[in-house]
Amino acid sequence: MSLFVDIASWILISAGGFFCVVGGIGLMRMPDFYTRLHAASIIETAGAGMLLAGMALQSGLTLVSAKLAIIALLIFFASPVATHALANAALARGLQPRLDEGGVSSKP
Amino acid sequence: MNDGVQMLGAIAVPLAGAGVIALCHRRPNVRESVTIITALLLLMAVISTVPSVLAGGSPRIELFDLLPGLPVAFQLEPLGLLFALVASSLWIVNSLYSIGYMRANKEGRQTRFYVCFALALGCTMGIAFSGNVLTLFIFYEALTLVTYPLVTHHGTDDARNGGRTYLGYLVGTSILFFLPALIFTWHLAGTTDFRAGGILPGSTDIAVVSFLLALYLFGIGKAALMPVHRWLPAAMVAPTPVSALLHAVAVVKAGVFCVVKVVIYVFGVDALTGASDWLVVLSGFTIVAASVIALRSDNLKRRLAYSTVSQLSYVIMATAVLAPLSIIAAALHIAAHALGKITLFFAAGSIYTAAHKTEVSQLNGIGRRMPWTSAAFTIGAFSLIGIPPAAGFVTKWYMLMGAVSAGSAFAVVVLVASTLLNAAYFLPIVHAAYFREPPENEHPHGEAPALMIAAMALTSAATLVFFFVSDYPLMLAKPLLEAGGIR
Amino acid sequence: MSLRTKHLFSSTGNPDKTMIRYLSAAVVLYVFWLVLSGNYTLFLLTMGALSVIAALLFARRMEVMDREGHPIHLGLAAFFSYWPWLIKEILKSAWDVTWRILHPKLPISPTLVRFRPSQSEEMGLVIHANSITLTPGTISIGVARGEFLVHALTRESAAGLAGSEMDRRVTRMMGK
Amino acid sequence: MKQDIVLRIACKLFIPFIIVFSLYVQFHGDFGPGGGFQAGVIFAAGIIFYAIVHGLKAARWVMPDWLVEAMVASGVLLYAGVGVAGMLLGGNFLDYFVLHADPVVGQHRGIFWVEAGVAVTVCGVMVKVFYMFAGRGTEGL
Amino acid sequence: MAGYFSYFATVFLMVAGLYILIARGNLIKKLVGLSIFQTSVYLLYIAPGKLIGGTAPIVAEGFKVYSNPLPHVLILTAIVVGVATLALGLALVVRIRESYSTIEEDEILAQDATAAGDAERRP
Amino acid sequence: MFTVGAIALMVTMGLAVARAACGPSVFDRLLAANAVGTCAMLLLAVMGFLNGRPEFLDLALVYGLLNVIGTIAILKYFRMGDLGHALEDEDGAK
Amino acid sequence: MSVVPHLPVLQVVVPLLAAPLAVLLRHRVASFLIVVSASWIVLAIAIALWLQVANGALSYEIGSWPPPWGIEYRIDRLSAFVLLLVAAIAAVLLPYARASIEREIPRERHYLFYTLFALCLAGLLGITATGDAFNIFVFLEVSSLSTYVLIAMGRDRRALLAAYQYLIMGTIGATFIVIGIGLLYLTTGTLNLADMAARMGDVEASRPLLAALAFITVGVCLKLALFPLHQWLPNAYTHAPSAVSAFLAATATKVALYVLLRFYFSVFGGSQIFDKLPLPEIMLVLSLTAMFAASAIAVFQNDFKRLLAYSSVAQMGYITLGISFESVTGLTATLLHLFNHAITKGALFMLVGIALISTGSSAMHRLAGLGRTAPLVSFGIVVGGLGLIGVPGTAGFISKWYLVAAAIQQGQWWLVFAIVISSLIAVVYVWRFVEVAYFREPPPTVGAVARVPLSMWIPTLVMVGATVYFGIETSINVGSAELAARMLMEPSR
Amino acid sequence: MAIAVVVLARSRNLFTVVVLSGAYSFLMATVLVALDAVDVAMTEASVGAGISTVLLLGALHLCRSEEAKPMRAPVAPLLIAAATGAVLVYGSLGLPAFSDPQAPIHQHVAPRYLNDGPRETGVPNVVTAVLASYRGYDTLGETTVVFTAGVGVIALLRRRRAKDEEPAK
Ligand code: NA
Ligand code: NA
Repeated sequence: MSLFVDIASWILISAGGFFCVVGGIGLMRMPDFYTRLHAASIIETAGAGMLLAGMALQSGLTLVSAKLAIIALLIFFASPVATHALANAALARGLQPRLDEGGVSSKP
Repeated sequence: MNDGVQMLGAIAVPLAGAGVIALCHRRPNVRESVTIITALLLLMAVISTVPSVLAGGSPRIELFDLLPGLPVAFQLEPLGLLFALVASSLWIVNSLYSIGYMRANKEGRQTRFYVCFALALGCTMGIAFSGNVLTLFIFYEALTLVTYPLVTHHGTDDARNGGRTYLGYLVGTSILFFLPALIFTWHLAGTTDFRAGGILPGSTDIAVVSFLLALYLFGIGKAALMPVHRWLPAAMVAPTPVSALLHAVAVVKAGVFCVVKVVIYVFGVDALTGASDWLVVLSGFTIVAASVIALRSDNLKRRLAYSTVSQLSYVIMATAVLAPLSIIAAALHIAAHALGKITLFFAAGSIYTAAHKTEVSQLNGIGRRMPWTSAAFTIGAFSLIGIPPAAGFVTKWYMLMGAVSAGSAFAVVVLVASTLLNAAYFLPIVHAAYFREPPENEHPHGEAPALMIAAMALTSAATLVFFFVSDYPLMLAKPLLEAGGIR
Repeated sequence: MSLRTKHLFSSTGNPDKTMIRYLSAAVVLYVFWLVLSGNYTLFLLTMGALSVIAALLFARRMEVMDREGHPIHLGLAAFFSYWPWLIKEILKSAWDVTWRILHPKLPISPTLVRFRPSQSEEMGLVIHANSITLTPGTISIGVARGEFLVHALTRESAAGLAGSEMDRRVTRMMGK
Repeated sequence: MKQDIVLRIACKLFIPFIIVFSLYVQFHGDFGPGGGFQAGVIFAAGIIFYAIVHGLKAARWVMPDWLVEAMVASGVLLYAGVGVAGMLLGGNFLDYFVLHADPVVGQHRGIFWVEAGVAVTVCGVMVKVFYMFAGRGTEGL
Repeated sequence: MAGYFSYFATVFLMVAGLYILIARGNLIKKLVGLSIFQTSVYLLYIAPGKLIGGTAPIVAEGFKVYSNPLPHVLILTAIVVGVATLALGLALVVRIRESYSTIEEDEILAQDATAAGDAERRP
Repeated sequence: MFTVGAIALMVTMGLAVARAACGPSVFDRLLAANAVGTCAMLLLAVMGFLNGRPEFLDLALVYGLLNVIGTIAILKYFRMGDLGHALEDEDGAK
Repeated sequence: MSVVPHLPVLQVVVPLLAAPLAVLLRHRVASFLIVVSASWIVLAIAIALWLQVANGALSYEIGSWPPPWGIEYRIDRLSAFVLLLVAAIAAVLLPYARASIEREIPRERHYLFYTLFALCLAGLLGITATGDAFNIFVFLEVSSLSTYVLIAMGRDRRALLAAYQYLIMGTIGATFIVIGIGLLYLTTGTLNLADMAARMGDVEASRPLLAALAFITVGVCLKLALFPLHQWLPNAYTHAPSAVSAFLAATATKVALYVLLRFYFSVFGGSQIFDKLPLPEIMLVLSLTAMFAASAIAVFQNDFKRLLAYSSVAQMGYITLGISFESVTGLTATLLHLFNHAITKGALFMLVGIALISTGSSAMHRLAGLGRTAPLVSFGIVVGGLGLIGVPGTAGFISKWYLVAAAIQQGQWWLVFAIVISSLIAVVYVWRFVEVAYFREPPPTVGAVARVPLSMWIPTLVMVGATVYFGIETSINVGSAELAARMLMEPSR
Repeated sequence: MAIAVVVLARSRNLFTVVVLSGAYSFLMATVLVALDAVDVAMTEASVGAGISTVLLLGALHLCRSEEAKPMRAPVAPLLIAAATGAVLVYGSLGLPAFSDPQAPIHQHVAPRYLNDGPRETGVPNVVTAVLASYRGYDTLGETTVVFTAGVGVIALLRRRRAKDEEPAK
């Protein structure tokens, strides 16, 4: 059982770390601010989530994992808010996204 | 009554008088009466101490410790008493003269004038009676500060510049040299008390003694030893009674008095032997150089000022010669010069008041229009040259004898040469006053106000009297010899 | 009683619901405290209770204890079924974005999309918008009633936004 | 006008938790990181968050100026008061041993009140300073 | 040399903070520099208090070696002092900006010099 | 295992700091700073496990909380130019 | 409960409690009453302590924790002397401040002024009373922060910039001090000053100690405005409200100097560190530069408060010069001048504050004719100016005496002349005032002399009187200074 | 952290400065946790990333300013800063190496806190024990510093009521 937990948390933490690094790379590679936002949100969702899950597995059903859950909830509630606000503010300030040739597509 | 208390009284009377004068600033007659009364009281206070000094007493009073082991102290001794007597008696005369002068010339700020005058006398008494160098220094500085408003009395740019020079030299030298000298004395001797025979330890190196002496000599700028004499002519911007105060009553007298006192009571003649030779030379040089400058000055007050510079150095040289007779002469010359010089300044002020003349070259024939003034001027000039029967003769004679007895050929030569120079710058004025024709287009003018004449008459009479009764001052001066450790 | 103009949509609801809302909030907050605390002495438990009461008093004063501040009216079942689904979606699109980031050619086609979500209540709109943002590859930039402005990393992800499954699930959760 | 509903709702959700959390930090300073200062800051951050989202006016209604200013002062008073209490009970200044017959309980008591003082002042000052900065901008220069 | 790495980090931060502080004329930027300068002190105090193999100085079962708590206490105070200074400094900057309409030191000094010159000319 | 996570997070932080350094817009830096904050929070949690004292997760909570509040404060600032207005008042203020 | 054993800590706690109370009351008069009574209580305590230390140093364990672990208050002759000075000046100045700020600070901020004043006082007293290195820093900041605001409360907008500059310089100074304390802590492992001194002998590593000495010296010298580090001071003193200028000039730099002495003699004194560093020489050069350069700058100032400020920088030079002699006399001179200059400058700034009521500005040309329009004020300024010069009969003379005596003791005659020449420069700048006040016509725009309330006059006269009193009756200042200097130089005796 | 600082020093946009200093604070706090200073880290995070940011923004809003080009030659400041740094390097090379358990700070004073602190005060967090009890007086001073700053900001930024617009003349 504990071996299974260990393996699982190994995988989760490694994957989480991987997603984080990818997000970081994306942060560097992406061409403009809005696309970088997407990269950053990988860190905050997949990366953070998997890391926290991995840690929670390690600590078992204790208060520590409860706290980890609280942290996860915090991230899940707060990070989209921050990201949204960031994008919103950037647009309000007149930072134009670099769009593909399609431009703004709207649907009714 | 305790003698010390009388001494304190002598200091307190003019200070209290200053306060009363300030309170009476709305009523000029009362104010000036207070001045005269204060002056009289002061003289009485000073005179009341004479018996105890003649009896050989030397009462001392210590007020409080300014620094641990360094009290503010007063001590009655002959030299100080002599100085106090001269200053306090001349103040009465000067007050009379001032009242006449200030009213006649419609000067402003008269209350400040009289207050500062009284304060200056208070400080002078403090200097005269000081019992240690510290006390001396305090009153010396205070005297500079309270006379500053007198020098700048007119408040004009000229007056301010004169005041700056005055203050710059006097405060500058005192802080620059006098204060270190004072503290150095304390460092060397552990005390600054004036004691017969000096206080410096016997082992003090001669170089150190010379150095300390130089500090004192240049620090006491009021003695106007060259090259720190410039303040004296600069202060000529002041009204004439102030010049009289500076030259005769208090300031320069305080300077030479300090020198004599320090030489006798701090160093002692023994300690100075060999250390004061340079001083003889320097003061001799000052005598001659100042006389030459006086000779070349057309402005009467300027000529008198340089005459003072030269006369002060007589006192210094006489002291520096260190012969018994010359030291007595130095002490007496303080008084003699005071009488002579105050007469001369009174005369100059009278001429200015009556005829508005300031230059020597304008004085042709003035002897006829202003006979009293010219007579007084002549007596004063005789005294300074050293022509009998004026006071100056006595003191110069003692000086010469002292120089001879000390074997100082240099001093003898200087004395003789300077007498000739003195004659050269005073006698032509006398000659012009009596034997030249007045210019033709001159405004008619008469004598100066009576109060001024009276003052002049008093001082010139005193100059003559001094010649005849010089034994009495000598009685006071004699104890100095013991004090100085001179056998 | 309030100095500020009350927002049109922040109605406090009927009184019974308010009481229940406070009670449930108290429970949630106290659980939060207990989880954080880990020390169960009488003193700390009391302090916890006092803290919760203080927080509720403040919340009351701030007028945050309304439908939006403490949304107990959401369908519980829908709420709990929505989460696993969302996490799955997140992981899926995270992988997609990861692949694109690591691809040497950076195959992206940024697009802005404007569309009309089907929720009417603000809470629903917010949940929907946040879910969009949480999913890598799409970000809600503008959230107004009746119209979302979304930035998408690729044209494909943009295309699937209007009338998506997410839209439907959120609306269902809101009890419609 | 509606574009900020995300923030507003997030704020409403968070604030009670922030308050409880700050008090948790306050009361658990003995066992873990935290204490009066941190609690005060976090509490103030909550208020500031509220003010940012709902406006200064609303925040000033929740925590009126007089209250904040009183907090600023009373925290220090409370702290120093504990010190003086130690003195009155026969110990030295800030001596907590004398606050109770059992010295350890006394210490506990002293630390509790002292930390409370810190928190009150810190929170008051932080909120007040924010009010001052933000308020100066809105009232029109 | 590796044992002294923490000191070098301190020195770097200090130099950088001090540099910003002195070189920059913008009043707010100066305050930021001041903050960084102050944070360098944190490392100076805290790094030497760390013991490798030690743990945070919160006593618990199973731990023997704790890092030194005293520097932590001191630096807590230092942080608080730092933020207090920052708040005051910013308040001052705000007032300065209101009176001078700029927060560039050079411009302010120029304004003052002009004002002083005017006062001189006006006797 | 936690070391791996920690290293990954540090690398990410490094990248984010690089982005913060490059900019170019303020928003890029803000985004990067936000990412740094998130990474720092996660790193703290990981470090708790590394040190064997995972109970200090409160710290991570504080980080997360302040990261959000800080970011929102800055954004609010960009939107409104100040911090004092209520968000709803935006139209009226402009 | 007897109050007596608690006096050391009450000294600081009383004003510390007064400050929040004044904020809570929010009332002009009430907060004034609280702060002023606190300051008088503090003065009473300071006197009691000053009398008590004659029987040996007092130690007070705050929180009843023994010294190296807890914070100790330690009052010896030196600290009692400085405490007495600070307390006395605050007690005299507060009534003055009340009337003075009526005209300079909007009424609704008065209670804040009193609060900050109480805090500043508490900070200064705390620095002086404490026996703990880090506690010095904390209270230094309490006093500094309040000082910044007090300065910024000045009427002129330049007060703001002055406060800002002081904030920057002061914080750099404080941070330097913290770095220095940190290095000391890292080498000795303790924060208690006495413990530090005791353990310093065992430390072989002299490099950190040297660096600590350097940082503390620079940091403190920033605070005490030693010459090249003085730039904050002239602006601050010029534009602060009058009462604040007076208080700062009289106390803040003096307490900073106390810190320097404390570290030099009580901490580093036991180690051989001074032999490795030409500190006296550096001190000597800096002091001389201060004495001459700052005096010379003062001569050319067109604002009287600014002139006085530069004079303060110069006078700080005298104070630090005394340290460089490394002798009891030199240190006595330092302490004496610290005391005497505090009183003199305090009096001068108070007088200028009164003059400002009618002139509206301290620019030189606005003070023209002050001798006629405000004779008492300008006479007082002259007396104070004489004190700066060091004319006998004023307190300044006494300190100059010891300074020169110390130089003579060492046989350094060039220094003797340097000291006296620099006081001649003081004559020049003092006389600039004299000439302006007495020989110029008052400007037509200066209105009739406003009625100055007695609450301003009496404290001012007390202060001016003190400059004369302590120049004549010197047993208190000279006695304390000499004993304190002896204690520092010869701790074994 | 170094990069952040360098960019911060070079950057002329003040918002950038604010953002970077926030990030810097997080980094610093992380380092502090690595050094076992959890309390300090918590404080630094809340102060540096939270309060300072908000304060800087508030001030920036009221100032509305971009930094002008630096006008002065940066040589002198660099020299001063470098000299200061050099002194510190000189001094710190004589200090005990990192994590030396024989260092004086680990041998003196601190052991009592760690060994007896929890027993004497009943508080397992030694930092809290030292902060609030052993060195409680420092903390009182610290609270007073905060109080002072608060009062100071009030005194500086409070608006005058209309009737007191001008100080009484
Ligand atoms: Na997303
Ligand atoms: Na704590």
